[in-house]
Amino acid sequence: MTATDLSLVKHEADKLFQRKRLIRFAIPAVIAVYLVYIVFAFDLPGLAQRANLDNAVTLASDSWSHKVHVTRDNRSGNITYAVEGERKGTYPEGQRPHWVSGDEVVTIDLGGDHIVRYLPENRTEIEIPGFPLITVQAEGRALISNLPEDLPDWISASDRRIGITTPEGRITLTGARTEVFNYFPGWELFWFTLDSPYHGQSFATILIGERLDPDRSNISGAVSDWWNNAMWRHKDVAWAIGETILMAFLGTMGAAILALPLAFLAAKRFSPVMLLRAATRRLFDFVRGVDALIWTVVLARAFGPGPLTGALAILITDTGTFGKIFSEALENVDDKQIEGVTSTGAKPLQRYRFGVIPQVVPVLLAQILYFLESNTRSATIIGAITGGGIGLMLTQAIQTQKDWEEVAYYIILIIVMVMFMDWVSGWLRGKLIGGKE
Amino acid sequence: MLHIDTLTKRFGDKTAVDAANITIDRPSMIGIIGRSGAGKSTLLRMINRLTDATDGTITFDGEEITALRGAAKRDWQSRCAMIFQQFNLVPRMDVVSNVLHGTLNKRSTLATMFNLYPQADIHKAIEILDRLGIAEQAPKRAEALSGGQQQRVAIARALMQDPKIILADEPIASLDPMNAQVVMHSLRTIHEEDGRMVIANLHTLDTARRYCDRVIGMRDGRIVFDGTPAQLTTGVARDIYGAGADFSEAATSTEIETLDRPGIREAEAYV
Amino acid sequence: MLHIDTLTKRFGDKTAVDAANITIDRPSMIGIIGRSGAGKSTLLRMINRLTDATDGTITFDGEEITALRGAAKRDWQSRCAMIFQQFNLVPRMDVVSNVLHGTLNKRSTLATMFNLYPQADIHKAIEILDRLGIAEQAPKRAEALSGGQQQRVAIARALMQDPKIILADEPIASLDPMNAQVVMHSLRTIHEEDGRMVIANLHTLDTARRYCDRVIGMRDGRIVFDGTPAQLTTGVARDIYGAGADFSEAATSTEIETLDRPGIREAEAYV
Amino acid sequence: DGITEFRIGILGGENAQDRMNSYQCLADYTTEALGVETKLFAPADYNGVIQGLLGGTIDMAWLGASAYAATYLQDPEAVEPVLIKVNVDGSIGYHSIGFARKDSGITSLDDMEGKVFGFGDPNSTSGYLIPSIEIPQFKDGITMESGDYFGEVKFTGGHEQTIVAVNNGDIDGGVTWADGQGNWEDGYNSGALRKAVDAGLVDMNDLVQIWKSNVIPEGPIVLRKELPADVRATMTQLVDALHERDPDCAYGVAAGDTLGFQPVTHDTYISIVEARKAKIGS
Amino acid sequence: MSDATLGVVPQSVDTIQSSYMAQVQRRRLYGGLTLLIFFVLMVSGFNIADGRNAGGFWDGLHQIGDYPADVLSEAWEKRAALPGLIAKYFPALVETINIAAVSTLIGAIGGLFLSLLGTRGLAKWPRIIPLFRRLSDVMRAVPEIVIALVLIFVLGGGPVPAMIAIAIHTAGALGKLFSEVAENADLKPVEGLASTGANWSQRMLLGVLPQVAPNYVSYSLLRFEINIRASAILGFVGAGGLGYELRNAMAWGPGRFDEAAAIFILLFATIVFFDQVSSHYRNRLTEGQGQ
Ligand SMILES: Nc1ncnc2c1ncn2[C@@H]1O[C@H](COP(=O)(O)OP(=O)(O)OP(=O)(O)O)[C@@H](O)[C@H]1O
Ligand SMILES: Nc1ncnc2c1ncn2[C@@H]1O[C@H](COP(=O)(O)OP(=O)(O)OP(=O)(O)O)[C@@H](O)[C@H]1O
Ligand SMILES: [Mg+2]
Ligand SMILES: [Mg+2]
Repeated sequence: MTATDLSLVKHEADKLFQRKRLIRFAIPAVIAVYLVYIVFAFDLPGLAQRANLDNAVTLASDSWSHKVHVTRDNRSGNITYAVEGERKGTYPEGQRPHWVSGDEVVTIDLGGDHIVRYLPENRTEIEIPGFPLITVQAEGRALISNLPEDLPDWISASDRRIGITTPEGRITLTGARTEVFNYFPGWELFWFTLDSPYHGQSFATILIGERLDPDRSNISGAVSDWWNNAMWRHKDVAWAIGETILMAFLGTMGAAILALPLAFLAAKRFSPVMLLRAATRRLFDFVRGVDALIWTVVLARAFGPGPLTGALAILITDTGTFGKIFSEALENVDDKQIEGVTSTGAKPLQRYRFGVIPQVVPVLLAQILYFLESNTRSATIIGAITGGGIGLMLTQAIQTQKDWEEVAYYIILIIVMVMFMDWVSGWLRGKLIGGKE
Repeated sequence: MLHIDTLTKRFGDKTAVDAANITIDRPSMIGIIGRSGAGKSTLLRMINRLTDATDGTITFDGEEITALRGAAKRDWQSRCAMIFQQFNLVPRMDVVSNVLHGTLNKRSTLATMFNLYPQADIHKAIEILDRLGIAEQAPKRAEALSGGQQQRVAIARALMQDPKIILADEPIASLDPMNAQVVMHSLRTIHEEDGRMVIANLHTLDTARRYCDRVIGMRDGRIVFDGTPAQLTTGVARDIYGAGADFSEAATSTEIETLDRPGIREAEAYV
Repeated sequence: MLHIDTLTKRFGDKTAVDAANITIDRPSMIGIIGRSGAGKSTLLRMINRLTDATDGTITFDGEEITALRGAAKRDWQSRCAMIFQQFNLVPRMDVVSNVLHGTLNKRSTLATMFNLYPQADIHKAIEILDRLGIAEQAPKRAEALSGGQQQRVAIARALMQDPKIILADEPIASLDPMNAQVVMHSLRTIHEEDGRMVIANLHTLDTARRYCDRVIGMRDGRIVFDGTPAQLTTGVARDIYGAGADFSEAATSTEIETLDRPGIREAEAYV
Repeated sequence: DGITEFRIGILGGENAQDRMNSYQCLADYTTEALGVETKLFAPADYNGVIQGLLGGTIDMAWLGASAYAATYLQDPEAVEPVLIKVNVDGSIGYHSIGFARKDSGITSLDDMEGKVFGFGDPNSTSGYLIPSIEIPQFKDGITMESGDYFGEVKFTGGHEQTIVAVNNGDIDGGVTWADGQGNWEDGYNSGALRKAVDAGLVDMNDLVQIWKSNVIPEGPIVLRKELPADVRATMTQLVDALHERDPDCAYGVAAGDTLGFQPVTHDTYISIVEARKAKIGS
Repeated sequence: MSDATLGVVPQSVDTIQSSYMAQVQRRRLYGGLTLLIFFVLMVSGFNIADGRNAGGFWDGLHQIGDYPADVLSEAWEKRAALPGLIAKYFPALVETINIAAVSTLIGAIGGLFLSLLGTRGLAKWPRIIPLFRRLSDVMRAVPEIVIALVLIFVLGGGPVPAMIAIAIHTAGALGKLFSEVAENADLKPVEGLASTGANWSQRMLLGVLPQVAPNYVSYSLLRFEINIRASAILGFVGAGGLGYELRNAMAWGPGRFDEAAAIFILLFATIVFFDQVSSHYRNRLTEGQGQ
């Protein structure tokens, strides 16, 4: 190549790279500009300012720990002990946690030398290492305390309410009541509630030890008490998961059964009437576009809340989706097989059964099974919004904003459920499509 | 028996078959030759009623085939089996099921929906397969078979129909010479032993000459030759194929014996 | 310079390279021959550090190559270019970009992302392409080039690395004789003009004899021959290839001159 | 014409948490009294219960006053209010409470001009209907349109969300419900604030009350009018007597200490219905 | 099993017949059982669902049009206001689309890394491939609403929780699809780049991305379609956008059905519009690709 040719090639290459650089810069630049717009449209700076990290901490720590409330009603002087402060978690009469002692003066040992004493006459003493002894007296609505003027930020105090937050636990005092929250790791009462004889027993004791409840054998008693646990409601949870999977199953399979014949109507080669074809397709687009959630709302009037409504909503939406996918699969079937069957004098249904179905079944099955898994997720969402299944339990648990351990539990269950359905669908796919017709 | 009268088929302004007249009065083995696009397939498809004729009639034993509708038409199709170049089997189903499709017309729709066939039919299917030498393939999926075996399955399906006529649309065009011979031999045997009429579209002159009692030549939709293999001289063949003087018969041959002839390799490249 | 000491590579219980010892003390052009599976590729891949050795060391100018990790390893790779049988270019990218990939080790990911190659590099890439006679192809996509051209692009990429060593793993095995000659010629020229060390795996004896200063023969992972082309007699070659008395050199030849020899077509079928 | 099953719709919203569980005893009593299977349903929001009552798929429910009005307005013949909860002090009402963060300096609606104001659920009486009518009466110039008096008016979705949003500073002020009994610093005796305090979500020292509505009647327990008269009578009697019969169950059903239930008629809710009608018109 | 003997020794027709009959019997049995199980599951499933539903299926069937009729009749009465309402809710629509777009973008980038790090032959750290695979499985398994609800608690309502929730799910879902594509990528260019001393990101950027880009973009578009729905749905739980407005309007009931109708029209039109546009581009992207 001559020198001039070469410099020409070089020049061309320079231009080429200029162009390429421009494109390479342009794409990230467009994305960046869009993201900047989003930062302002979604008000991210404001959000960062407002985001409540305390909530996040509460949530995170609550999800793997539980607290026991020790509450003194300042009017009656009664002291109650309750896990999570719930009636169902209340210690039976005469029982109390081992870290509480004393009769006249009730001493609550929070651990780490943090000690709270409930004294007579609605007085309270709080010992916190490295801080002077705090004494509080409740007088009607008001509180009289020895707290100094400038307080550390873990104490919030007014003359009506004092809140103390320490790593060992939390203490709140108002005129009406004094309450101590002691935190412990773990999901308390997950197996048995306090009123069950099996609470606090080891696994071995229940399995091979002496009969704990004279009326029942240990194993059946334990299973039944666990199943009916009022705090964790294992029975309801199991039903809820069952309902969710049921919605997904009925919806998906029902949709597949409905969509198959309709797909023939929408496929060009099986449905010569253009108008019918177009109408069917628009119907598919419509039911698909409306979305399952809205169908649930529409159907709720007719069928009321419950899993059937959710299943029908999934069914309607997926009839559209399947209809579209199936009719595309039908468009692509191979004519030769149909013709072969036709040439024997087969009746129309037989023609479809042997000429078409064997060809589309693998595609159809794969799609149906894939949707079975993804509909388990949809069913969770539908349940959360219109009632039923594990989704609703989750929304409720989140709305009460205190049972974060339940929230965590449900989230784990949901993930396990979806992954299980994923596995089932993969397994079935292998079994059904891999095997013979 | 079979009487075809000014049968015409037009696709738009293209006339695929142009006023064809054929009369066949006893079960014979007939070869139809002609180059690609001559209308051979269309003719066969009209006989089987896979395609409707534009004009003219087909009559079989006094019954007007072209007028049949619905169940009567399907009944005719069950009496008139068809074999295709691409076998047209259901590849995902096993061989016996494919053969059993030959009985679909006689069985109730409901039973067949669930793949339920009488045991007698199943036994008969396997006997037919045995007759064609592929009984051992019975439980395999059709797609697992070689081309020649698949075509024999298609013939078995045709036999299962117990038809009066077997139509074969280029049955050996997708096969290698070895398999082609086996398939043509089977068709001939069926014709001779069962006395069924066989009409086969053939791409190659020598196959037609060797296996058929009568050869029909088509060109551009019209029937330009109808006679015995002996009457089918090279000159006639040139006419049928519209070829020039350089026309060599070998160019259309797939006979195994010709394989050893010099120049055959190059020749096959044109087929 | 390059010192390979009891280098061993095992894949499971298969020993691909078995205690290989090679010492190369000046930049020479070395051919490695041996039949398929002898371990030639594995040896080269270990030198380039694409594969980790199981045992033994490779030392280059006193530096232990086998001990390098992370950035130091990549730095070594940039000094030790590799050419592959299948070219291993990025097919969807243009030729210049493919050549510029030789400089990747010197560039940051960010710079690569935005195609920020210095103009000097771009020009140098084109000069290298020109030296290999394919400057006109510069703006084309690599996949649009013929095999021989693609291999020259791969060589250009190697040169762009400005390496001390060029490893070539059967650089001509996917090429026709004409292109094979061009590529081998380029490698030889690079060796002679630039004084770079070239180590090439070769399938064919005559190529090794013709272009290399030194030939190493491998069999079943072991080095069974190391000498000058002159020492590589047909008897030695038989040993290397484990062939019987019917071994014909032509069976491994891709030389253009041999093309006209009778029987060459059949011979090539065995290559 | 008898019935084959009896379906109770539960909507805590303003009251309960573990609703199904608390209502199980009531369901058992119902089965016993009616001799048919009793089912409990807990739709996620008011609208679910309203749709159920209108569609005839739910027979009995405890509605909020506004939700009752919504049902009544869509079909006056659908349901009939029968009972109302009586608080421990004998009252049958509660309040909508406006509140804000103390450190925002807001102490009354006067300070809310140009600020962001949050409602709860559109079907909530105390979270939307009553405040949206009473707040504009606070002084001239207040409307519930975004950008008029308030900078923006939002729905947070529910009482809990409103409290969190105010506490987080997402919105400057909001409304929620409380019985108005007891002390502010406890979050009153019952209500959404009290629950948040008990959960440790908010510190009442951080919040101030900026507004309080007139007393709002508790929502009614309603029965579908199409039910046979004897079924309605039995159910009314059953719930009415629940407090004496099984105080624990009554505690669960009413979601707290009460004096039980007392009969109520549509008349109690006329003003609420009018309020809601007015909102539709606007 | 009978296959093993087939073809070795010629069998008599009788043995073939009987062994085939046995096979047919077996197949019928399995087929029948499968069908029966499916049928029983469907029927009993329907009955359980029907039983646990407030209203029965057959009782409710005739009422199915009641709610839409209420909505439509009110919307029709106030049809004059519809255009105004549509304009009013347009910003909410933009927010919904933005949520979907950003989360698809972020999710696709996340899925890209998950797929590259979780594919054999490409992974930077081959030992922890299973970790990335499980990670994307878990991310895929979490329904968006779960994350959204939790985040709403921490961050307050608005588009950001929805965006994060959808992005996480999208990353998991695309990670799986992407790695199926990446598994089929040609490794030769990657090796070629490795031999020049290119680092991992350069190898991925130049060696893998050009190969997989069309498929990746096509899958991302499909995901964008899905995410528009998801972002509308999350509005129902307070995540802003059109879903939030729709929920408020529907929850209020009569009096706002015209708004509900307007929002619904917007939502429906948007979904259908992006459906069509994206399937058009997806076809274009994948058509020149051989398969
Ligand atoms: N369905 C159809 N629509 C339109 N034209 C058709 C159709 N089928 C056949 N034709 C045309 O009719 C003519 C005859 O076709 P036919 O298939 O019968 O020829 P052939 O002799 O079987 O040729 P080949 O050897 O290629 O199979 C051809 O020109 C073909 O293009
Ligand atoms: N990644 C691997 N995993 C397992 N075994 C391998 C691997 N790479 C190579 N081998 C084995 O190591 C032995 C040597 O292979 P190598 O590719 O080095 O031979 P070669 O001389 O280059 O042969 P060829 O001419 O076929 O390229 C062969 O038996 C091969 O099967
Ligand atoms: Mg033809
Ligand atoms: Mg090799």
